[in-house]
Amino acid sequence: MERLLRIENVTQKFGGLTALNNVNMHVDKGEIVGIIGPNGSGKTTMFNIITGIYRPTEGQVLYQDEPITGMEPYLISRKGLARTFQNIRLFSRMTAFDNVVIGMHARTKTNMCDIVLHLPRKRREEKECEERAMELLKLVDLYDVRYELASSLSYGHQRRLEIARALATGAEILLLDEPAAGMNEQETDELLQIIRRIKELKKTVILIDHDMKFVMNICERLYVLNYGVLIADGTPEEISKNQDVIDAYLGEDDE
Amino acid sequence: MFLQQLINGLTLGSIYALIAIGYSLVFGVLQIVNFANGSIYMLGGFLTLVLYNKFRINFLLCFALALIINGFVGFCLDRFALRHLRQKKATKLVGLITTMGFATVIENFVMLFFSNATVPYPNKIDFGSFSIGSAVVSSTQVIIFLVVLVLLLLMSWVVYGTKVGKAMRAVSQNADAAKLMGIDVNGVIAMTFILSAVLAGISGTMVGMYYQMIDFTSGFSIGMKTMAAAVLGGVGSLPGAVTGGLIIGVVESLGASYISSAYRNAFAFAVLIIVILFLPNGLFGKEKVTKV
Amino acid sequence: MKMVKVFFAKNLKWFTILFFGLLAVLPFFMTSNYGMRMLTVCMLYVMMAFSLNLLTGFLGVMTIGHIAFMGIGAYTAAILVKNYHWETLPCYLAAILLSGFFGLLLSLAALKLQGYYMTILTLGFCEIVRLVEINWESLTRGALGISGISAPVFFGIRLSSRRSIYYLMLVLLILTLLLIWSIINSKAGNAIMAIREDELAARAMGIHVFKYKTIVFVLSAMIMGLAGAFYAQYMTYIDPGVFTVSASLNILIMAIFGGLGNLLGTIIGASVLTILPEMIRFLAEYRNLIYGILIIILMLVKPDGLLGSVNFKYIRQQASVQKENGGE
Amino acid sequence: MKKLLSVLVALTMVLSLMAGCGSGGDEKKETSAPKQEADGSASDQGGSEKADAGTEAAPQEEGSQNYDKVKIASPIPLTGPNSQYGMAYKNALEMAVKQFNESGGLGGKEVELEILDDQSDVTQATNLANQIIDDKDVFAVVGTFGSSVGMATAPIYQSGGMPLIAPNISHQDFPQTGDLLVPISPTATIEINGVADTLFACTGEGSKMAILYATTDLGVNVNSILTEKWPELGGEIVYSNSFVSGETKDFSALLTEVIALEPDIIYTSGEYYDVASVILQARQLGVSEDVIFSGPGQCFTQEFLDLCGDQAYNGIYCGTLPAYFEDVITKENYSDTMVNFMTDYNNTYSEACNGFAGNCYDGIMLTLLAARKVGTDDPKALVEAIVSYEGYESVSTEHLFFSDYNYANKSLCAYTVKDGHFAKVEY
Repeated sequence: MERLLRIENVTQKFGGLTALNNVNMHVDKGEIVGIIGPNGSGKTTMFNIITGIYRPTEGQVLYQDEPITGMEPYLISRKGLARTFQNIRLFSRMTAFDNVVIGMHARTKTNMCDIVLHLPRKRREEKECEERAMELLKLVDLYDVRYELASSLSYGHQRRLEIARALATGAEILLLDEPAAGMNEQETDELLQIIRRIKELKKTVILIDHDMKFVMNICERLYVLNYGVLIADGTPEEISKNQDVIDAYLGEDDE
Repeated sequence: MFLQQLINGLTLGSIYALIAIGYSLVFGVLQIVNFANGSIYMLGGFLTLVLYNKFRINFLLCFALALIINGFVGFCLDRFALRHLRQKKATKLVGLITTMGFATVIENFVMLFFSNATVPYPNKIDFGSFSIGSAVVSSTQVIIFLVVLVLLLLMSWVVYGTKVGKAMRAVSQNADAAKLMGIDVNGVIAMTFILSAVLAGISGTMVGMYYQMIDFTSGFSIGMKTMAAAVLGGVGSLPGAVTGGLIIGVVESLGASYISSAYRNAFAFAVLIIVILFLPNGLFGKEKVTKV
Repeated sequence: MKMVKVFFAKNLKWFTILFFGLLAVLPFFMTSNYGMRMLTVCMLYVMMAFSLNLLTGFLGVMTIGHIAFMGIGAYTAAILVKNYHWETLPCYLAAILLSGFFGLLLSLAALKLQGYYMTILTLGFCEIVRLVEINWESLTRGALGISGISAPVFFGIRLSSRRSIYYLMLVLLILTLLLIWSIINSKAGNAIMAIREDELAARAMGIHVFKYKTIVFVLSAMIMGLAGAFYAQYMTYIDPGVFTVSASLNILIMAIFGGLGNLLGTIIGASVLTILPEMIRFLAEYRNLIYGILIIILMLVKPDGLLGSVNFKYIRQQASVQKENGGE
Repeated sequence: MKKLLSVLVALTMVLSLMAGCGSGGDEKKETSAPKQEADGSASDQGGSEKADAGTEAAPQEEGSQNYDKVKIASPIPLTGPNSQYGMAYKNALEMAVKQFNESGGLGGKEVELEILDDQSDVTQATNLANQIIDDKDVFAVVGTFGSSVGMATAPIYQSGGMPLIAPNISHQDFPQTGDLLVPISPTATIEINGVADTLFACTGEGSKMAILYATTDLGVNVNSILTEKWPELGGEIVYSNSFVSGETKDFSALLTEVIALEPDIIYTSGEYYDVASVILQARQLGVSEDVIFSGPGQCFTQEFLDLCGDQAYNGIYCGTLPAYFEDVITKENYSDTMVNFMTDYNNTYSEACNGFAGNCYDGIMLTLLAARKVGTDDPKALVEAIVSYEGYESVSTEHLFFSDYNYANKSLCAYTVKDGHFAKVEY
């Protein structure tokens, strides 16, 4: 199992508040790993550190044994880490298709003079992008709304479009920030199908969510954060029996 | 000499501050820069003058009447143009262009129906002048400075002290949420426009009396500098607007006398650019945190 | 009505070619100097509105000092032609490079500033450039302006007739349109619009935001510089009074009225608002007042401009989907 | 598309509304015009006699000239910052054409006057210029206020074979830009040398001068000529700095420095409101009473007296523009043509008569009289006739004549202000 991502004793302080306290994690290729914990436990902060939006106060992030701590987000994305956002950040006045094509921006080699002089490389690469985008839209079952504006799509569709866009960057690791948030039963099942298909594509997935049924169902390994401290990690079965996790979630028994 | 230049600068600065408050008020609540503010400032000055010349009644009454009319003009700008655009969810740029259209209308109205020449302005607050050392200070300058302080305190009390002020700040942070809390957002915005128009009227009359003349084009060029002052101080913050105004006034006066008068505006804008490059939200501006 | 839009969107390319073909043929039917002149001035304003639309419409950076680049281009060309008797092509090149350089400066500032702070910076930049033009008498003859700028000369041929100047402008306009159109309909265009929509998400998608912002700033500055160089030789006299903030606001109104983010809309918007003041000339002193009222009315009736919310590419795509599903 | 239709409907509705009020505007003008007719005619007899007297001397072969072109175009700033000067031009133009048509017009045909608003904006002025040179029945252009507009449109009129008579352009390159261009006021160089001599005569040996000049072509010229000539005459330049006319309202920064240098004379080259601001703010800053304030001919207007009449004492204002004020104009120093022009103007229009109107009246009357003499088809002949016209009694100066083709010469007049009124200065 090739160790794809390593997070070594990362600490993040915002003024007095310690959002993350000496957290260590690792993710192997092809795995689906979940990070769970009550609100304000530092989950999204961890995502932001991995994707370069925050620079951690201490510790480092290694991707394929290469430090990417605090690198520019667009460089990290080009390295192979793509993410979705907790509150959806799609390009609202562009179509679903265009949103996915933008995901492929970094992978194409067309440069400014190709564009201005209409060289064949530009058309060839645009053809390729179009086909790839159609595939991805089919993968997330958004093919029939491919030319609708992102803003006019339903909530569930927007969530899935964000995943398609993240996949479009050709990333090895997909970071899903509360993909199932605000979804009903039926939509959550559809999301499970999509993530399974992603696994078949040999992609690694790290996701954060509150929907325990969803998380337990899809994740192979779980990390549990509480007030910025890693209190448990292991398979979903171990975690569901782990006393610390239950205390963190359900509060201490007052016997 | 330097003292005299400083006094000139402070007077000029307090004039800019008077108008800059109007920009910050409107921007704070509506996130658009009101390009018509310069013209409304000029209109206020002209209204007082025309009423005074036409009806020969006492100056204060004309001044009060002019402020009421000016407030009404500010209200019309919001009520008949900007409110409509808000309902249609138009982008901020469109609101900006509408205020520019309004500025052209006001300027041409004054040119056609009041006067297209530079007309004399009676100075009703001239009670002689006194000197500090070699510097001569006229009573008008002192009065203008005091008026700015009073208005700043008054406005700060209104915005930070009263219910209306609280509503204004709520609307400026999140108009939709404010609506849900039962705040009549349109009413608050209308009130802001009225307030900023009255302020502009006061400064128009003050400046008219200080320079003892007024013309219909005086709105535009001072409008740009006071807009810069409001941004320099951090758009949306009242103390920021006043500080920004004073800084630009002093820089302009000192620059004009010690370096070169022709480039005086260039110094004012150069200071502005340098400040906002190092403090991207102006002196007192609030840092806009982008939640991910 | 939907059908008309779809039909128009489908063969937009033909309509544009037809439109520019018409413009090319027009001078043979139009003899009056005034008509030729109005068309040339119209095309000049359309070119400037294109450059502003690229910056404000596609990149979303609101600028009210855009005419400063035109001033820089105009003075570069005027000085080179008048004092050093350069041919026009090298003048255009110099004007483009110099205004492009200042565009680069502004893009560095755009790295840090957002929203109104950037707008006020462009205001300051425009005022400073104008004051330099007024006061640097040794270079620009200051308020005396530069008069007697000779007509354009290409490889020894002097274009003095109105028709040749008209065609020169037409060529410049077509080149500008092709440049902007090809950039917008490419991955760069997508990236630029992505930055406008949500800069942070764009970064997360691997877009090098600073590179594209610089490209847009430099390109739109260059187009304005080129327009300025043409303007200098066309008017034969320039002085600082022309390059003021209110002139920039005029171009901004044209771009917004035409529709931000829509090239065809810009052509219509700029042409209408160039001809409109001439059309209502019969109002004499009331003309400016009515122009102000008209601007307000047009903004209220069409807030996002004539074709602001219209994207012909998307209309084409959505129409093809409907056809595919048998349009049930 | 439905939205687009609503725009077109709104546009046509607005345009028709404007057309309504536009013509309403014209009616307003017409209604005022007949009023002019009624009371104008009373005093008119005097005026037209004068115009006739001027034309009587012209040779009789009027009939032989052909007058197919009878239209004069006048691009002037009716709106925008210079609209006050545009209004003075408009009044003078209408008055001159009416008087000329009443005294026979061009071989019996009435002269047609077309006034166009260029807002003293270069782009619009050049658009108009192209429109005018296309208009086949326009034979001359009398107008263009301001040097930037004049310099931008001069080459277009010159290449279009259209004579341009500009009442107030003093840009020194203007006359040599073309042989169809006739400025009615002398170039800055001629005027300023005369002004320097006059001022020196009033102030005497070794007097210290401070110059504040607007960043316009006139201002720049004034500064360069004065800084050269004044020391030659024996004076001393102690301070010279510029300001942006119309934008700079606050002169206190400059004046503080100037007052510290204790000059004998402060010369302000700019518009009348700039000169007024300098005087008012200097008084406020405690300038000594014996400092002489000086300004150009633009100050000879009622608006200037309104602004700072009571503060402008101990000043010398010198320029070629005449001062039309009852208490200044007396029989010996002003020709009766000038007096009649002033009375006619003040009876007809609400605005007070000023030098701009006088220059413009001279411009158009000279053009019309020359046209009556040599016909209106050959522009070159018309311009030659204008610059060599004999026996024209100017309303804006004792003796208007042109030297080396189209350089206008006018006599200087200098006035001081005594308790709110202009008075001739003895030197």
